[in-house]
This record gives sequence, C-alpha cells and structure tokens, in this order.
Amino acid sequence: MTGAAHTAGRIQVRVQSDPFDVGHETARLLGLEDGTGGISSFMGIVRGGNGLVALELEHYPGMCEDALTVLAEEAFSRFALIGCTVIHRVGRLLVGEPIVLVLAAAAHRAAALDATHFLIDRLKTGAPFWKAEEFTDGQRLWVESRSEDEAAAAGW
Amino acid sequence: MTGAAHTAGRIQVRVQSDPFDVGHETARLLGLEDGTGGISSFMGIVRGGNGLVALELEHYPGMCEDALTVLAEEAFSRFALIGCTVIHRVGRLLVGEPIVLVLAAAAHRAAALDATHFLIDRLKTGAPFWKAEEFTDGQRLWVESRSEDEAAAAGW
Amino acid sequence: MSGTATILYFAALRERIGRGSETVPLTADVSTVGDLLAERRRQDETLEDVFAQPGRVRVAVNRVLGDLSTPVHAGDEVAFFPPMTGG
Amino acid sequence: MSGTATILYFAALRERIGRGSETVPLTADVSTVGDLLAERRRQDETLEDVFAQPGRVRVAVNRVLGDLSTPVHAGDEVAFFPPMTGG
Repeated sequence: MTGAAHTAGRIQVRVQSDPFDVGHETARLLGLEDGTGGISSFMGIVRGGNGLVALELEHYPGMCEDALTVLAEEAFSRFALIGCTVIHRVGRLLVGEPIVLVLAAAAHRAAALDATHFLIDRLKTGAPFWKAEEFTDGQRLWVESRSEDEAAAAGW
Repeated sequence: MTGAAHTAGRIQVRVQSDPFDVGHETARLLGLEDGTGGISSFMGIVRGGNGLVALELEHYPGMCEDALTVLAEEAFSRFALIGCTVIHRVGRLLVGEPIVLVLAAAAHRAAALDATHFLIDRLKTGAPFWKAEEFTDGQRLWVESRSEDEAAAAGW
Repeated sequence: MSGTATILYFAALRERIGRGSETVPLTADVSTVGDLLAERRRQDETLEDVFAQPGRVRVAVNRVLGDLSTPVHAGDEVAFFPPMTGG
Repeated sequence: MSGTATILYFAALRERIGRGSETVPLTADVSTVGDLLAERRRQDETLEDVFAQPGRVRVAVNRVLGDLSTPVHAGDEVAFFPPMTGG
C-alpha cells in the first residue's frame, strides 16, 4: 500500500483565500472512524496592535501544497494519527480574521495535542508563505522570520 | 477588581447533557478582543473498541462546576489567556459522541496550546465525573482512574 | 453539638450502597470525616461491607476535596466517591 | 547544454526586483543554482543590487528547497525568496 493510498481521505491540505469552518472540519475528522478518542486543533488569527490593519499573505502555489502535504504526512506517521487537516489562507486578511487551521485526530489525547503543536511550529518556517503587514499610517512592511519560530520548528 | 470581574465573559464553564458546537464556541472566543493570536482546542470523544457501546457519565452537580471554574481560572492566569471555555457532557453518550471540549485563546500560540493541554490533563482527575462503560454483551463497568492520567495531572 | 449532615455517595459507591444520599444526625462524638464514617459503618451493615472493600475512596466536604481529618459541622454536605474519571 | 530555466521571485525579493518571474537561457557555464545566480547578477543591474543587499535568501529548485550547490537543468523552475513566515 502506498503512502497516498494509506492516507486517502485522512490527510487534507488546502491553501485558499476563503474562510474555513472549524465546525465542519472537526465533524469531518470525527466521522473518520470509531477509534478516535480526541481531536485537537489550533487556529492562528491576525493579531491586532501597534496600528496593524491587515496582513497580506503571499505564497508559492504548488510548492506550498507540496510542503504542507509532506509536513502533514510526517505528523500522521510520527504521532500515529487517525486524521489530520491543514488549511492556510492567502490574500489580504484583516485583524481578527483566522489565517491558519490545524487539526489532528488520534486514539489518545497526548498524540492529538502533540501533533497539533508540531504542525503549527513546523508550518511557520517550513512552507513557502510570506506576510506583509499593513498599518493605519499606510506603511507596509514584510514580516521578518523570527528566530524563536525557527528554534521552535527545529525543536521537533 | 475581583477575580470574577476580571474574567467576566472570558471564562465559560458548562456541564450539560446536550451536544456542544465547536464552531460556535470558537467564534465566541474569537470575538473577545483584537489581541488574540491563536485559539487552541481539544475535544474528547467516546472511543470505540472491545465491544463498547456507550459511556454513562455521572457527576456531582455543583461541585463539578466549582472544580472546573477553579481549574479554568488557574489556566487563565497561569498562561495569561484572553479567554477559555470548558464544556463537559453528562448522561449516556454513544461511541463517537463528543464528551468534553476545552478551548483556550491567547496572544501567542504556545500559551494557547499549553493551556489546552493543562486543562484536559487536570480535568481528567480533578473534577467529580465518573464513567461507566456499557458493552454489547450487556456488561456495565465503572472505569478505574488510570495511573497515567493521575501522573499527567500531577505533571503540571 | 447537634444538627444533621447530608452524606452523598457517587458512582460505584452509590450503586453498591444502594442510595445516593442520606441525612444523618451529628452526635457529640463526631468532629471529623473520619469520625462520621466510623460511626456510620458501626450503624449500617451495608456501609460497613462497602467501605471494607479494597478501593480508593475520595471525600469532599461542602464540595471541596478533603480527607479523613477534615472537620464536619452541622449542615455540612459530605460526599464519598471513587477517584474521578472525567474527560 | 541548451534550453531555458524559469526563475521565480517571491515577497520582498519580488517587489525589489520588480517582477515575479523570468525565463532565461541556460548557458554551458551554468550547472548549479550558484552559477545561475552569478550569471544573472552579471547580466542584470537590478539583480546585482538586490542580491548585494544583506538579508537571507532561500532557494527552491522544482519546488524543493535547495542551496547554491543544487544542480540546475533545462526546464527547471528555480525560485528565490526570503525566509518563510507562514502561520
């Protein structure tokens, strides 16, 4: 059985400008099988402050999906997941809008929680997305990668 | 300012037989303030296997809500949360049904993820709920507390 | 000392004892959870049987976890139950 | 050796260079990402200016992360971009 067949329907990766629906994504994982004991999730949000108005999310189409799929497959086998989902939005997102959603379903809670933490840490510096910040005064600045994010990703 | 006033609307604790709505609970935390950078969640589910049909969840009304509120307040201050929600179902729940939902909103992802892990670990052995298992052969057994759950709760 | 206390039993304890609650008079001899439990076991054969069985028991007084040395006063709610298994 | 490669630029690099992609001929001198970049900097003043600025640059060849020593062949897609900042 190939990796792709083994994980068919169990790993979902999407890059989209549209909003996502946490309830819908949770229900989908819940329906995969009876052996699921827990579903963990993390949702990243455009955090306000210092006059930030919006983020502009740029990505490398194709490579982005590939990188997220490799990452999701790594989490799937490393944490013996039953299912996992990674959705990342692109385009202009206002303060308060969700950017990213990661979900992991597993037999036991520790695996689901650890997989979620792993996925969001690695996704920060391991998939080709770039953020530009737009401020109330009209300034526009590319976000520099943070050394603590690179350290968190390397910690796994 | 008292603790209760400080956390008004930011901490929600509920014990109920009805299902809960992950999307609704997430949206409520998302609306609290602009400073939120991440919302983490864990949902516990009745895990099938070995002929399990359902769990019967018994609780100590009043003490249960008190214990969950103390726990949520501890997570709130310890992880500098913006909001947190704990919902625990009681009564008879079939395999595949959600039992418990924990959500934590914070400025940064590590705080939200750690608070979620803390809440679910401590909730397992720190609030007066008891589970009886019902099997296909008609047997009914009270779940013993697991030493690994007690160790996980003590680890925080 | 006079008055009564309410005793609650939950989960497996409740089922083995066959009731979930009882109101009992507090005698002058009872000042702690340990005193109360010892007296009830002397008075009630079912309680004596159930509490003689191996298995950990937890106690809460007025909805706060305690132990055998926790004081008991008139009007208190004393609950006995197995280790908790939520989540 | 003959043929072309597609070069992509993303984010701050794309904005500074003023374009997101270009198709360039692969000369016999070019066998790695480092060779290609050196040649393009010699040929194009804007590229020379941008790549002379301090700041870390990442590269991917055919959508897989690489470095200056990664081989480049005709038909390849070579992308230059700043460190990634997703999530």
